[in-house]
This record gives sequence, C-alpha cells and structure tokens, in this order.
Amino acid sequence: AKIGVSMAKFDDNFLTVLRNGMIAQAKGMSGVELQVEDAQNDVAKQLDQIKNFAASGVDAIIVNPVDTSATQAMSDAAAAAKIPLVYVNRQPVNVDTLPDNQAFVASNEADSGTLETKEVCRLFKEAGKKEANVYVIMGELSNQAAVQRTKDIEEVIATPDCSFIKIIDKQTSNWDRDQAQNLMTNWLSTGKKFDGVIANNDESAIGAIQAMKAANIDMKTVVVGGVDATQDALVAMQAGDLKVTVFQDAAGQGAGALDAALKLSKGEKVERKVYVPFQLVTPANIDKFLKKN
Amino acid sequence: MTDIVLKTENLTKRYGGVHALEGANFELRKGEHVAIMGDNGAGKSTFVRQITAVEQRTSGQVWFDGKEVNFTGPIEAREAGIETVFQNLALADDLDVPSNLFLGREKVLFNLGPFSILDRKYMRKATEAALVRTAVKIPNLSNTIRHMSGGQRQCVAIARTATFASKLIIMDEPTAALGVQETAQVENIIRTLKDNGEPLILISHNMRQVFDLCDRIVVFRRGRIVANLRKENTDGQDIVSYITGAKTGEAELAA
Amino acid sequence: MTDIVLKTENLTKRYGGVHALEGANFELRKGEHVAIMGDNGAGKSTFVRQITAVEQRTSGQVWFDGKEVNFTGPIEAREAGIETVFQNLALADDLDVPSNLFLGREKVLFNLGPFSILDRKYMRKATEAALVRTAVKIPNLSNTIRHMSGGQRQCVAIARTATFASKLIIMDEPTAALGVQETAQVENIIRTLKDNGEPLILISHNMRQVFDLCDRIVVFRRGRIVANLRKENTDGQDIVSYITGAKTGEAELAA
Amino acid sequence: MAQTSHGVGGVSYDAKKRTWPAEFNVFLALVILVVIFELIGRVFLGDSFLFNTRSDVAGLFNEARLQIIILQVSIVGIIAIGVTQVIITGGIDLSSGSIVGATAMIAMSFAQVATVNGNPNPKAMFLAQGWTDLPVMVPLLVAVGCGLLAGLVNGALIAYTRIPPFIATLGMMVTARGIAKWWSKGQPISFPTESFAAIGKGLMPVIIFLSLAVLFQLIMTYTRYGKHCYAIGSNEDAARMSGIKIANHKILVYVIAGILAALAAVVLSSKNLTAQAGMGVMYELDAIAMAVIGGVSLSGGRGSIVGTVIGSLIFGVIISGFTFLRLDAYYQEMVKGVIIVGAVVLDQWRQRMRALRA
Amino acid sequence: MAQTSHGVGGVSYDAKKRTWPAEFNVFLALVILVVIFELIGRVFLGDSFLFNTRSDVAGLFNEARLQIIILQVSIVGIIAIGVTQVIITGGIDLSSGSIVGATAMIAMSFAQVATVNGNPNPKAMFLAQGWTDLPVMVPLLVAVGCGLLAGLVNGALIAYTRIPPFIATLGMMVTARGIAKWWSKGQPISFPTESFAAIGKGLMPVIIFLSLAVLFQLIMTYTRYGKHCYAIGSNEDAARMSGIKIANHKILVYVIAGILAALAAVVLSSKNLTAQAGMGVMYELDAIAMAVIGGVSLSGGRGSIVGTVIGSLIFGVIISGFTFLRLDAYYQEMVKGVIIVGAVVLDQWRQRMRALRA
Ligand SMILES: Nc1ncnc2c1ncn2[C@@H]1O[C@H](COP(=O)(O)OP(=O)(O)OP(=O)(O)O)[C@@H](O)[C@H]1O
Ligand SMILES: Nc1ncnc2c1ncn2[C@@H]1O[C@H](COP(=O)(O)OP(=O)(O)OP(=O)(O)O)[C@@H](O)[C@H]1O
Ligand SMILES: [Mg+2]
Ligand SMILES: [Mg+2]
Repeated sequence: AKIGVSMAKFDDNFLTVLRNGMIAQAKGMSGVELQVEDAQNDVAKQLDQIKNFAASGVDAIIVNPVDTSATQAMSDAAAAAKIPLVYVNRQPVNVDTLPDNQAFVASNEADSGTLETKEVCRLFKEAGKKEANVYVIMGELSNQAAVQRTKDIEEVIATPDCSFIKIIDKQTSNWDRDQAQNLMTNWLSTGKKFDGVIANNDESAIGAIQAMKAANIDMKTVVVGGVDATQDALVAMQAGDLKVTVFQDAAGQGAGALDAALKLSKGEKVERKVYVPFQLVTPANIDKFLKKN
Repeated sequence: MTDIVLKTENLTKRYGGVHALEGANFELRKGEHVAIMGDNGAGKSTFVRQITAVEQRTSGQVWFDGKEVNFTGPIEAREAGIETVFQNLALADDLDVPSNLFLGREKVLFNLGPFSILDRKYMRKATEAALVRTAVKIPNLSNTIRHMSGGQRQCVAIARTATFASKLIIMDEPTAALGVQETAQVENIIRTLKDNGEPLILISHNMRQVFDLCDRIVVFRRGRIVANLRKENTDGQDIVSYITGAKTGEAELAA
Repeated sequence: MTDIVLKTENLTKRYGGVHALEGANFELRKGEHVAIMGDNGAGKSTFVRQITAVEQRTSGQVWFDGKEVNFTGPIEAREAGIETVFQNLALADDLDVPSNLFLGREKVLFNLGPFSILDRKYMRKATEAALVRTAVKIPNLSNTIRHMSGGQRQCVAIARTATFASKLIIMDEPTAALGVQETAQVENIIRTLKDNGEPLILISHNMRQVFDLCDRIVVFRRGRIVANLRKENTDGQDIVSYITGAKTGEAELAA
Repeated sequence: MAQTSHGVGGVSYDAKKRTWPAEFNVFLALVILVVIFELIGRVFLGDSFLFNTRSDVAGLFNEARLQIIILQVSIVGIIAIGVTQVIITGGIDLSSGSIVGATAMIAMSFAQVATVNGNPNPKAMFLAQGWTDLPVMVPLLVAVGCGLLAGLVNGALIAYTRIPPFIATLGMMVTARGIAKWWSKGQPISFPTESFAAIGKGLMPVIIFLSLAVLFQLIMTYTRYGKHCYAIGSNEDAARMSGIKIANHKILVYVIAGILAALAAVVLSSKNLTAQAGMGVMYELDAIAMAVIGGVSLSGGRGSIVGTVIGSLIFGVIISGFTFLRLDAYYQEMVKGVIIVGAVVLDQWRQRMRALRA
Repeated sequence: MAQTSHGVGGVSYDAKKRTWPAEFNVFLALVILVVIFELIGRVFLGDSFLFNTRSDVAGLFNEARLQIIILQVSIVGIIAIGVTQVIITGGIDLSSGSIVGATAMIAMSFAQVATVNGNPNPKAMFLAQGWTDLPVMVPLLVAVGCGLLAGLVNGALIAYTRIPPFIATLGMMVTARGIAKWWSKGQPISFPTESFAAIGKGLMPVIIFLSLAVLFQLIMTYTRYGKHCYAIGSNEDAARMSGIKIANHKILVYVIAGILAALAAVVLSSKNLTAQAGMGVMYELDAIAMAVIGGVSLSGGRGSIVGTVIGSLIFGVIISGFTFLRLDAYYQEMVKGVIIVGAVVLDQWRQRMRALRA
C-alpha cells in the first residue's frame, strides 16, 4: 500500500522521532511504501500536499497537522478523493465530525504544560518556598502548542495551591536555544531575584540553563522546567540542571497512526480516537526514558 | 520689466564645500536666445539644475514668467512651461523611443486616471515625425534607448523638447554628441524657435554655433558670471579671454 | 605588413535585426593617427566595441600587433596594449577621482594578491599631475565621480588613457563635452602622442579637429566604411559628402 | 540580407529577424521541466506525470495533477502579480507574506459563524459583539482595507522618506507579523461562513489568480500606469525629470501590491477554512522568485506579468513533480534549489546565445 | 568664504566644510535609541538601562547589559560582515542563514565527544567510525570547507552564468537548508568537546566578531580587494572595461561571505553546545538589515563595515531594551519593525538636511 505522510515540519526534534517511529514500523512490513512530505509549518502547503497525494493516487494519508483548526479543509479534500485520512499527534478541531474513513492518534496538548508546572510548583513547596518568582520562556507565538502550554502554566499558577508563584516576565524564544540563551542573559542583566524558569520546550530550558551557568548561578538554587524529554534535556537532567520535563510517546504515536491508516485503506474499522498520554519525567524516573526519544 | 521671461538674483549653490554657483544674476527677455559658455566645471549645468529645480538652491531668487517661483521639483518647472534638454539627457534606458519621447505626458485614448489607455499608434507616428526634424537615423524605434548610440540618444532628448509647446527652452550642450548633419538640423530647429519668438538658453562649448544662433553670450567662470555680452559687441577671441580668466571683472552689462 | 598595428577584415556586428557594422576592412600603421567620422548611428562606436572585445563580433577577423587576436573581453584587449576612452566613459560613479584613474591597475605598496595594500598617496599625486595636462579644474579630488560635471568626467577618462603606456590608443569622441581650453589641451596631448609615434584612432564629429590631428580619415555610413582618404587628398566638403551619402562607393584607397 | 527596412533613416534593419519575447525562454524552461518529469516517470516508475494512466477515471490527462499544479501556486501567484509590479518599478516587497498573515487573521474574524455543530463557535473573535454570520462583503472589505493600509504605509515611507524599499518593507514584514500574532494572541481563527468559504473552494483560487494576471498584464502593457512603472524602474531620475509624479506612482504600486496580498490572504484563509498568525511565512520570497524566474529584472524596468505566471507554473510543476516521483523529502529542498537556479540559468544562457548569434 | 582651496584649479572649494562620514548618522540613531530606553526606564520603571543601580555589584555601568547587547548580535554580526561586502559589490546573499544551519550540523558532527555521563553519546554521528573527541581543528576546517564550498558555488553561479545574485543565493538558501535537515535526518547534534565548546564561551563571540570587523574594515579601506568591491558595485560595466577581473573578484567575495557564515555557525553551535537543522533561519535578513541600517546601499558601491557594526548594535539595543522594559512579547515585533524603519528614516533625513544646508 502507498501511504502519503505530511509532517508539520522536519526540523523539529520531537516530530522527527514520531516520523522515524512510523518509518521504522513501515520498514518491518512488506508492501508498505511511505511518501513523507515536509509541510514546513505552512497550513496551505499541507493542504496542497494532500491534494498532490490524491493526484498520485495513494491508498491512505497521514497528516501531522500544522494547525489543528485547519483540518476541516483537509478532511474535505481527502473525503472528496475518497482516500482514508489519519491525523497524528495533534487533535483536529473537527474530531467529532470526522467521516468514517478518518481517524486520529494524538495526545492532549493541554496536559504537557500542566504536568510541568504542577511539578515545578511541587518542587518549590518541597524546598519550603513561601514565595517564588519565575520567568516564562514561550515558544513561537503563532504556534498553538506554545500558546496552549503558556496558558497551562498560567492556569496552574492561578490555582490556590500554587498561587505563591509569581511570573516576573514572559517572553518568546521562538523554540530556539540561542534566543533563549540571549533572553535569559538579558533577564540576568536586570539583576532581579528569581527562583525558576518555566519553558515551553526543552531547547529553551537548556538555553536558559547555559546562560545561567555562564553567569555562575548555582543551578541547585533554581528550578528549570521544560517539555519534550529530548536527549539533550535528559542529559541536563542527569547533570542536575534541568528539574522537570514531560515525555510524549512520539514513536508510539507514529506507529499507531500508520497502523490505523493501513487498516482504513483495507476498509477495516478502527478506533476513532486514540489518546497517548503525556508522562512526567523527573530525576526519579529518568532511567525509564533514556532510550526512548 | 514685463518682457522679462526669466530672472535670477544672487542664485547660489554649494555642494558641501564646493561653491559651484555663486550669486548669479541673470535675465532673459521674450524671444531672446542667450548662450552660456564657460570651462568644464564652471557651474553652467548647476545653474540649469537650480532653475529647473532638479536640485534645491542654497540661496537666491528666481522669477519666471512674471512671478517669483519656488519650484519644489522638475515637474513644477515643466508644468510652468520650462522644457529642458539636460546634459545627462534624462532618458529611461529600458523603454523604446516613443515611450521616451512622450515620457510623463503620454497621449491617451480614454482618460481613466492612472489607468488611462495609451494611444500607441499616435505616439509612434508623432515620434517618427519629430525625429525626422533632427535628421537622426534610428533603424528600429522599438529598440530600447539602452541600445542607441550616443548621438541617437541625444536626438531623442532634443526631439522631445522640441515637440511640446513651452515658454522657455533650455538646452545643455545639445549637439555635443551629434554628427555634422544632425548638428545642422538641430541648429535649424533652434532657428525656427527663434523665428517663432520662443526664448532659449543654450549651453555650448562651440564658438561658431553660439555666434550663429544666439543674441547674447553669458560667460561662467568658477561658479560666477564674469561676462554678459551682446553678440555684436564681442568676438570669439574676447569670449575666450573671459573663459580663461585673461579678462575679468563683472563685465559691462549688455542691454 | 610588419608595420601594421591593427587590421580588421570583414568585421561585422548585428544586434538582432540591426546591421550595425557590415564587413569593415580597416588598417592602422605604426605611428599613424586615423580619424573615424560618420553620422550618428553609423556604427563607429560599434566598431570600437568589437576591436576592444566589449562585445563579441558576429563575424570577421582582427589582427593586432602582428597576430590574429580573439579577445574574450576588454581585459584581454587592454592587457594586449589597447587603451580606450569609451563614449560612455566607463567610470565608477561612487569612487573618487584617483580611484577611477587607477581603476583596475592600482599602485600597491606590498603585493599580497587581492589584498595588496594600496599606495593612496602616490595615486593622488599622479592623478593631480595627469589632470593638469588636460587643464580641467576639479575642486575636490575626493568627491565621487557622480558629482562631477560632464566635462570633468570626460577629462578623467582621457587622463586615465594618457597616463598608461600602450601600443594603441582609441578615443571615442573624447572632446565632445569639453570646453575650449580643455579641448585645446587634449589636442595637445594627442599631438604629443603623435610625436612619440604612438598610433591612435580618433572618433570625432569635429571637422577642424580631425584635419588638425589626423593623417587619414575613414568615413562610416550605415554600418559600412564608405571612404578612406589621406588628409592631403581631401577636404571638409568632400568628407561631408561621403558622410551624407552624396558621394558613395568603396572609395579610392589611400596608402 | 533579404528584406530590410530603414526605420527613421540610418543603418539597415532586417525586420524579419524578430526577437523572441523574453517570456519564451521561461516557457521553454517550463516545458523542459515537464518533459523531464514525464520521462523519469515513464522510465523509472512506469507511470505518467501528466497523462491519465488510471482505469477508474476518464480523460486523456491526469486532471487532478493539472489542477493541483496551478492550484497550489495560485495564492502565492496572486501575491507575485503585485510583487512583479513593485520590482518593475525598481523596488522590492518583503512584506507580502506578513500582510497575508495579518490580513487573514483580521478578515477572518469578521467572517465567522456564530454556532458550530450547535455550540457557540469556540474560535469566534467578536461573538460578544454579535459580529458573526456577517455578509461576505464585510470581511472582503476589511481585507482590502488592511492591504490598502499596509501598502499605503510601505509606499508613503518609500516615496516620502526615500528609505530603500528593502528596509521599508522589511519593517512592515516584522510589524505585520507582530500584528498577526497579537490579533488573537496566537490563537487560530476558524469556522468561516459558507459564503466566505466559497471564495477559496475548488478551482476558485485558480480563476481568481488568472483573471487578476490577465487584468494586470493588460494594465502593464496598455496603460499609462504600466508605462510609468517601467519608466521609473528603468531610470528614476529621468522619470522624475520628465515630470512623472514618482511619489504618487510608487504609493499606488505598493497599495496595489498590498491589496493583492490581502486578496491572497482571503483566498488562502477561505481555502483552508482557518486563519493563523503563521500564514504566509516566506511567501514573499517565493513570490519574488516566481517573478525573477519569469524574467523580471531585480534592477527594475524589465519583466511582465505573463512571465511571472509562467514562473509560478514552474514552481507548481516542481512541487507536484517531486511528489509524483516520490522523492525523499530530504532531497526535495536540495533539488528545488537547484531547479530554481537551473531555470534562470537556462534563461540567461539562451539570452546570451541569442545575443551572440544575432 | 574663509579659507578656500582650489583642488586642481577651478571653482572655489571651502576645505573647512568637511562632510561628516555617513556612519555618523547611524551612530546618532544608536545614541538616540539608547537615550530613549534610558529615559523610559528612569521615568516609568525607576531603573536605568545602561547604568548600574545595584548595590551588590561594583562599577558605573550595568556590565551584564553592555555585554549582552553586543553578545546577542555577534553571531549575526559575523555574517553581516560578509553580507556587507557582498552588497557593496552590488550583490545580495540570501543563503547565509542556511549556510549557518548546514555548516553547524556538519561541523558539529566532527566535534562530538564519545561518552556523556558515562554512557556513549546518544547523538554522536560518527560513533561507529570512532570519529569522536577529535582535535578542534577538524570541525573548524570542516566548517571553513563548507563555507568555502557554498560561497564558491554562489560566486561561480553569479560570475559565470550571470544569473542575479538574488536567485543564485535563494537557490543556495533552499538547498543548504535541505542539506541541514538531511544530514542527520532532522535530529539535533549535541555534546561537543571541551575545546570546541570554548570557541563560543563567554565573550569569545564578541571578540571574534569585533576582530573580524576591524580586519575587514581595514581590508575594505586599504587594499585593492576593497577598492574593487566598491568599483564593481558602483558600475560593473565600467569596472569590467577598466580591466578588473569581475568573475574572480565576485567569487572571492562570495567565498569570503560563505566562510564568515561558516565561522558564525561554529560560534553559534559552540555557544549553544548543539547544532540543529533550523539554526540560522532568517539570519540572512537580519544581517542584511544590519548592513542597510548601517548605511550600506543596496544598489552597491556605498557602505562600510563600521556602519554595519553600528547597525548591529542598534539591533542589540532594541532586543535588550525590550526585555528591559518588559514589553509584552506580542508588541515587541510590531515595535521592532517600526524602530528598524525609524533608524533608516532618521539617517536619510539627516543626509537630506545636510545636502540642503550644504
Ligand atoms: N552633486 C554635486 N556634489 C558635489 N559637487 C558637485 C555636484 N554637482 C556638481 N558639482 C561640482 O560643481 C561644479 C560645477 O559643475 P557643473 O556641472 O555645473 O559644471 P558645468 O559648467 O556644467 O561643466 P561642463 O561643461 O563640464 O558640463 C563642478 O566642479 C562639479 O564638480
Ligand atoms: N546593443 C545594441 N542593440 C541594438 N542596437 C544597437 C546596440 N548598440 C548599438 N545599436 C545600434 O547600432 C547602430 C550603430 O551604433 P553606434 O553606437 O556604433 O553608432 P555611432 O556611429 O557610434 O553613433 P554616435 O556618433 O551617435 O556615437 C545604431 O543604430 C544603434 O542604434
Ligand atoms: Mg554641464
Ligand atoms: Mg558612438
């Protein structure tokens, strides 16, 4: 079977693992041919890719949506071409009205920022802090995961349980380690006292850690949290610099999506929704994740 | 005073430390053809650029057609009725000959503001007619100006100026690149203008031409007007001595 | 045959449908000064551009300095010893005068390949000396060429050509924009070249100049050489009739 | 020498020796590209790029492919029509991609429905104000207004302060992207009305693109506006001295480019049934590349809309061809760069050959 | 009229009336910007932008801020040095950001350690081949090689096929980004050796940036290379007719730009202890903007490295100023665009004033 895959972007650490999970799965099966395209984070390009797949007559399409609210047009396009479609990793907005031969395999993005911030909050309490000041490093402002995770952080901090945490400032690093490093150095130049940094992703957290280390800040005194559980992040955690990150089973999602697509292409029924939960990673359970991403 | 077409008082232009034009007092009367001569870098073109407002003058005043004028750009000068052949010709290299001739005042079929439809046939015909008067040969009018010879370019610029009615024509070295025949034709055009009573300022290095065509000769030297002589009261030798500085002094005013 | 510096056979250039140059046969001997005349658009500059390889010829052959040459660009022509004042002058507008004079052959203090250190003092001095010979006045040598008057630009281009030793000098209308004094000076420069036995091709529309300075006159018309006359065997009237086409026919060859 | 004419006197001119329009070269590059894909397909995949090899559908051509080739470049193509005019006047417009983003966000928020599947629209911006289910003219006018405003700012900056177009539009690029992100604080805006959604449905984008292209090709060729674009791009000083009102003209050009970008935003968000702040990123570069591949000179004064349309088709063929060949995505970008360069090299090479042979 | 000189004869020249170097304007814009931030800070935040208001550290200035202002632009600044030379010759380089990405990936894979925290390096590219813990010269030479190659391709395309630099480098931009993604199939490459990590540590990027800037400012002013850059940018035809070897020179310029981009990649990946395929995205635009803000003319022939350095500082001040003012991230981009344009407008305005007053 020929399967067309459109990924939101290629140069994203997490999505790369997801994609590789899918490719590894396909290699193990005979007669499965994957055609993976890079939508370069462009909704319109993604829609065009689906139409290009249709023109090439693939048997099923897997989409890792750039934008979960842009999926209606994609569903329509695939339905018009009578080709099964599986969304992966990001929950499409039209999830309740998906046609019969469409499905999705995704995680609930709202969990990641919540898990991260709750753990940061717990660590502060454990350290006996009555008041904690934090900086928030956001991802790309036009990206939903960034918007969602930032919202999660704010919601957790708004709960009475964690309301002793104050956000000094929140700025964007565009997911980028270098920008995060520069941003953190700029913050350090203001001389404000702070107790932690909550970042939207691990790369930004690592950038902040590097800036703090360059400024000779004792990493035991600050709590830094990220999301993704990348290899670099896990190493930073082993070194005691990063305190919290959140794992998402990328490879598992990829493989699951491929499974669903193959079944749909054969006309079989599949579960409409598959949720793969996020998992909190701390020094306590890090060993479980070392080989995963 | 009423027959004075153009008058400048104390017209001055400096480029940084370069004093290109210093206190020029100049008058041009109705129907008069005046020549401006002077060394290279004497300030002749600078004088023209101030009058036509291609540049903004440092100080001084200009009267044109009876009133003081402060043009903010060459468009205004042109709209007021000053047609100029600039030394650098001011042609659009990528356009063909008719487009250049009618640049900025295209003939249109319907007026739809900026989106007016051009009357291309008419412009082509008119261009051919205008070029015939200069005797220049241009093998293909649809070639771009970029691909024209030096003289061809100059003839296009002259034809453009001669095609449209105006109150004052200024030509900055119009025949510099022209051949023998073309020069003769352009001189004929200038004579026709004279007969029609149209005033003209001619900048030229060609003594014969100046004496043939003009009533009065103004000499620039180092940014200053050093002589202002009626043709009858002077000769080539005299002019040269003003140009080189052998004779000096704010010269006797001709009437 | 050994005293022939430059020879072309059947040199032809077409631009699309424009036959700008058709089968030009031309010879130049050691120490000879030859003038090229002709109407605007007759193909004079085109002829120069083919010899100096600014453009690639459509057909024909060129011999220079005893051997057949096929320059692929103006650099090669220059390296072979042909110095040219082009009609469009070929100056870099944003550079100052000394930089333009030494463009492409800067004097260096240490040779470090492309990163050689320039000898700026020397170049400035040499520029002043070279410009004095043309009598042009330039108030500030550090101003960019963009801000020079037409004649000043032309003088810089001429000074550049006259400063460097060469086997053949070509000047395309070198005095077109020059004043009376400057023209006289440049003519002196050309006479000095004659005295030194350096061969020269001069394109000019100025009959007096041509008869003053050159040994032989070649007339172009509509892309063809229509006359090739020793100065002694002709006069201005005769030349004009060739230019205008009143006289025609592959003219009697001068020796 | 055959038949010669003499123009206005002068040297012989062989009128039969017509010069090909510059667009021909580009068209040739397009054809070569299609043939290459077709050949590779036949030889290595046993499949046809353009022709129909499936039994379940009728017709000579693979219509789905023909459609997507042009459909996928229609939106950037609309932008490229404006960008072409800007470049012909000697300018450049880096802001079009961001204008698309900002306009899509703003216009879409006036095109939303009140209820989705019986629930209140979760993404509606102006639900509280009751600005939902508005007639399609409202978002359209809002979009045109946005494009006009952005173009006006670009044009006025360039015309009056004389800063380089690169900087003025770079500033607009950054600012408009900021506005796009700020408008809904990064949230996408979705669920448009039926009538709004109709604008980008099916082949509508193609129809809009081609109609605009024809319109502006005519304008560039036959009107004073077009003539002045070329004149200004060719020699701005000369145009100024000839009395062309440079400032007014430039403002008009950038306003047109802005409005076209805004129209592209409408089509784009309608086609995708959503607007998001990241829309249109890098579109400006693609649009410029389409124009340049189509023979528009970046130094101004030369080029045509027709050329740009052909340039956009080259893009479309590249993208569809890659998917057709099932080329690994990693190689696609590398090869795409090579093909863009190759198309222009071919064009240059043919022009030089012609000049030499002439 | 005071003291006048007559140059080589001719009209009066008032030698005392010196024209300010163009860089002065840009510097003024920088100072104004700093003053604005200082004032806003004092009035609204009760804090100082540049001066030290803390009791726990010594010194007049807020040294941390002074450092980060320049540190954060050093890497793009290194690129801008090369881009400035390219623009002065009348070209443009859109590929530098992608060259950074590709070079960082490739060079970093030769700079990895074998073991991290006792485990084998999970990200090592050449663990199997045993190419780990190599001396720092290896990744450095690999980087220079990458930059040289990319520059050579750019330069050769532009010099020999005569395609516009915009297209040649756009092609390289797309291709090099493709290579960056393909090299490790999208995976980041991390954990470099100590010696490699030292290159980007602390203020090293600043030192490298400023040394390169001084070096190339001298080269542009005092050597034949510099003179020819200006000549080609000013009038390429004239330069060609004057016997400058245009092709060779252009290739050299693009090679230098490529190598500088590669050095920036080394510094960047060393500073961040990682290389990622997305590194350097949009750096080319920032670098070009720095140059143009610094007074480099996009039509070629004018500008200087000093100007570009000041332009880069304007960028640095903007970024730090925003964080200092704790400006909402959503507004930052909007304001940044406005400031970029404002800096250039100020420059233009002063130049025009000067021309009028002269
Ligand atoms: N924009 C400028 N900046 C600086 N100096 C200038 C500028 N324009 C002209 N100049 C200088 O002013 C002087 C007068 O120049 P102008 O062009 O008026 O001379 P001209 O009399 O027309 O000479 P020509 O006969 O060579 O055309 C010259 O020395 C010239 O170098
Ligand atoms: N690149 C080109 N493309 C097309 N036609 C050209 C090109 N260059 C020159 N021509 C044409 O070739 C003819 C000869 O031009 P050329 O420049 O040799 O004339 P010329 O004798 O030097 O004239 P002038 O005395 O005016 O300088 C002209 O008709 C010109 O229009
Ligand atoms: Mg002059
Ligand atoms: Mg000529």
